[in-house]
Amino acid sequence: MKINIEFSGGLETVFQNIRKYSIDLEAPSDGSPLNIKYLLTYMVDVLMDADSKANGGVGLFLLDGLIRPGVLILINDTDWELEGEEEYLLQEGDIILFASTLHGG
Amino acid sequence: MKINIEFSGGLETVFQNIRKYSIDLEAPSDGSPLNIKYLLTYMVDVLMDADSKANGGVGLFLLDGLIRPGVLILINDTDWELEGEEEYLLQEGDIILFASTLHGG
Amino acid sequence: KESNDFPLSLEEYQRYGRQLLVPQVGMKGQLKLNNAKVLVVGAGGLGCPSLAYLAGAGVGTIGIVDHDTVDISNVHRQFLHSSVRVGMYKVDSAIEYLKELNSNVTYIPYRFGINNENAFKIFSQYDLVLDCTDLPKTRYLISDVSSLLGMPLVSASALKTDGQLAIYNYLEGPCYRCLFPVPPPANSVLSCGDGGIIGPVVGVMGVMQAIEAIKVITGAYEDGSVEGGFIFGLTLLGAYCSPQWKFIRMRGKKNNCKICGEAPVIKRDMIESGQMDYSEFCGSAGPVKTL
Amino acid sequence: KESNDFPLSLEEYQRYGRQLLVPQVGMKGQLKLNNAKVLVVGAGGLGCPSLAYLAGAGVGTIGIVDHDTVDISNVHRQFLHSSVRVGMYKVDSAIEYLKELNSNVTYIPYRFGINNENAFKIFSQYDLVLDCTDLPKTRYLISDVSSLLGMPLVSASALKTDGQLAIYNYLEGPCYRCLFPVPPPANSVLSCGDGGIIGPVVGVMGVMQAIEAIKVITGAYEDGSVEGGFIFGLTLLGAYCSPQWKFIRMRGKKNNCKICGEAPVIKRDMIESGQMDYSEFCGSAGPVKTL
Ligand SMILES: [Zn+2]
Ligand SMILES: [Zn+2]
Repeated sequence: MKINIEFSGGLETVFQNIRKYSIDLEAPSDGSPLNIKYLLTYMVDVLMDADSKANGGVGLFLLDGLIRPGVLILINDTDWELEGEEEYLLQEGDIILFASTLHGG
Repeated sequence: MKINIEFSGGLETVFQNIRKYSIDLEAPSDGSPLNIKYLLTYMVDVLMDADSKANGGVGLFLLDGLIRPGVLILINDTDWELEGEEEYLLQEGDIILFASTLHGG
Repeated sequence: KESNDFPLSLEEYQRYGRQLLVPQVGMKGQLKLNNAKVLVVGAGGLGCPSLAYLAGAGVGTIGIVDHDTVDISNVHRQFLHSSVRVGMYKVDSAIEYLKELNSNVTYIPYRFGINNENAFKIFSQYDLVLDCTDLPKTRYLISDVSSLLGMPLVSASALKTDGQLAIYNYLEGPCYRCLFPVPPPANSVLSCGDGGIIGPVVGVMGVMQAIEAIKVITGAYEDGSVEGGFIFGLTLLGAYCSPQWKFIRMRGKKNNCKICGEAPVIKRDMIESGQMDYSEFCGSAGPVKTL
Repeated sequence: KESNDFPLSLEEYQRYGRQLLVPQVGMKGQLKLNNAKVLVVGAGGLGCPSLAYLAGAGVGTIGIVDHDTVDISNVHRQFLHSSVRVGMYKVDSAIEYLKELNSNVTYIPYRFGINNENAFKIFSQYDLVLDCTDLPKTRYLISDVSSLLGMPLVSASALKTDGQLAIYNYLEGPCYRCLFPVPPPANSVLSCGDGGIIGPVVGVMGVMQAIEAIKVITGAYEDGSVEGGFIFGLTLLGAYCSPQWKFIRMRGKKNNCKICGEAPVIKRDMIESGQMDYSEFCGSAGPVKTL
C-alpha cells in the first residue's frame, strides 16, 4: 500500500533529512493491523537513520512507544484525533504529516 | 452536477459579493456540452446580480464572450490551459476558481 | 472627534484612508481598531512585524512586554531595532520606532518578562494577546492566563525555515493546552538562537499575526466577512516546501482540559501563588538535541 | 575579510549568526547573499517589507527605484517611512532607515520612475529584480526588460484583502507576458489608492518576496533545498478566506510569447526607442470601475 509521509517543523532531521517519503507498506506478517501504531514502529525501524538512532533520535519521535508530546499527526490534513489516532487504518494514498510544534519567535 | 465556483482578487463584486458558490448545474437543454464555455454564460445569466449587469459588470468578466484578459481560470487548482480551456467538460465536484490578476503594491 | 458624523480626525482619515476603503474594515472596523487594546508579548522576530502593522493600522493601545535588550544578532529579522539601538531595551527601541510611525497610538512598555505574579494584572488590561515569545514555559503561561481571562490569543512561532500560526481561546475553539496537554521534552525544544532562523520566515508569521489580530478585533469571523466563520486549525509555513502554506483543521476544545475543560483544575490563584510551576512543568532546558 | 578561513567580519558573524545556522543558508548562502545585487522597484507597501528583510539578511547591493514622496496615507502599511518623513522621497526615506538597520549593505537610490529609456541601463547592473510596483504598464515593462536581460523576477501584488506572488523568468519558467499576453482593460484595474488595502495583507506579500529572493539568490531551487525543485505557479492569499493560502500550478513558457517565445517580436531597441508604448498597450486609466 502506497503511503506518503511528510515532516514539518524539524523531524526530518532524524529521518535522513528527507521531508517527504513515498513508501510501499506491506501488511505486518504477524497479522496485526496496518495502522498508525504500526507505521510509527516501521518508521523507526526502516526510515530513521542509524546515526540518529544511536544519538537519541527515537526519543525525539516516540516516548514510551507513543508519539512524543509536541508532535501532531495529521492524516490527510486532518488532526488524527478526529480519525481514530493510533488505531486509524491506513488507506492507499494517505498523506501522514508529522508536525513538530515550534516555539521560536 | 455539483460544481463549486470560487473568486479570488475581486470578481465576487459583480457576483452578489459572494466568494464561493456551490451550484447544481444541469446539462444545457439544446444538447450542447456542459463545459467551461457554458458555465461562463450561465454565470452571467444566473449568478451575476442585476445591478452589476446594468453597470458594465459583464465587461469585467467577459470580453466578446470570452473570459477577459487578466482573469485566470483554475480548474481544481490547475491552470485551465493545461485542461483544455473553454472545451473542458465539467465533472462532478469540480472547483472552478476565477482569479483576477492584482496590480496593487 | 466631537460629532458622530466625523468620528475620526482629519489626520486619521488621511492616514487610515486606504484601509477605510476596504469593506471588511470600513469606518466601523476602524473605530473598533481605535478602541482596541492589544498586548504583544515579545518584541523579537514575531513581535517586530506584528507591532509595525498593528500600530500602522491604528490599534488604540498597544502594550509591549519584553525583558531583553537589543543584540546585533537580532537585527537581521527584528527590524524595529536598528543597529544604532543595540543594548537598549527592546521595548524602548520598539516604542521609539513606533511613535515615529504612528503617534496616535498609546504605547505601554513592560521592560520585564511575563511571570506567574504579573501576568493576570497585565493581561486583564487588554482585549487580545499576541504570543510572540520563544519558550514553551512562557507559551503555556500566556495561554493559561489568557484562557482563564477569556481573551483571544493569536499565537505564532517559527524556527529555521518553518512557521506555525493559530488563534486560541476564540469563539468555541480550544486553548493551547487542549492541543498540547503535555509539554515537549525539554531536549526537543530549540529556540531561534539555538536552531537558527531565516529572517523573513519568522517575519511572515508575525505579519500573519497582525492580519489575524485585525480580523478578530473588527469581528470579521463573526459578521460573515470570513466565509464559513471561524474554523480552528493551524496554518503551517514551510518556506522550502512546495506548496509553502498548509491549513490543518484541528480538534476542538477538550472536555478534560485542565484549563478550559468541564472540570478545570488550574485556577488563577494556583498560578499567581506559584503553585503552578511552569519551569518544572516544561522541564529545565538541558543540552539541546537536534530539533 | 582577508583570508578564506574567515570570509566574514566578526560583526557579520554576529549579525548573520542566526541565519548562518540554517543549513539552507549557511556560510555558502551567506556569501552568495553578500555578493548579490538586487533591484527593488517600488518602495511602497510591498517594497518596504522586502527591503527590510533583504537588508537584514545582508544582500550586498540593493537598488531602490521610486519616483514618489511619502504621503501620510502610505504610513499605515509602508513602515520604513515614518510620519516624520512625510514629503521626503520614498527612496531617501527608505535608505535613511535601512542604513541604520544594516550599514554593511550598499544602497543605490533611483529617485525617478522606471521607463523605456532607463530600464535596461539600470536593470543590467543587478542579478535579480523585485516588482513591488502598482500599475500594469510598469509591470509589463519590468517583465519585458528583465526577461530580455535573462534576470529572474520576483513579483507580488495585493489589493484589498488579497495578494498574489510568482517568480518569472526563472529556470525554464515563463515570463509575465506568457501568462498575461493581453493586458486587462484599463477600467478593470484598481490601485491600492483606489481600491484600498489592509496593511499587513500587502505586507505579507512583500515579506514572501524577500523569502523567494533569498531562495533564488542562494540557489535553493537548484541545489535540492526545495524538494521537487522549481515549479512555476501562483501563490494566492485571500486573507478573509479559509484556507488563506493557495498554490496554483500554472502553464509554462509559451512558444508564441512575444518576449520569450521561439520567435520573439519585442526587442530591446523597440523598447528603448519608445516604439513599444506601454501606456498605449495597457490603455489609459479612465474612470475606474468596481474591480
Ligand atoms: Zn483547553
Ligand atoms: Zn514569455
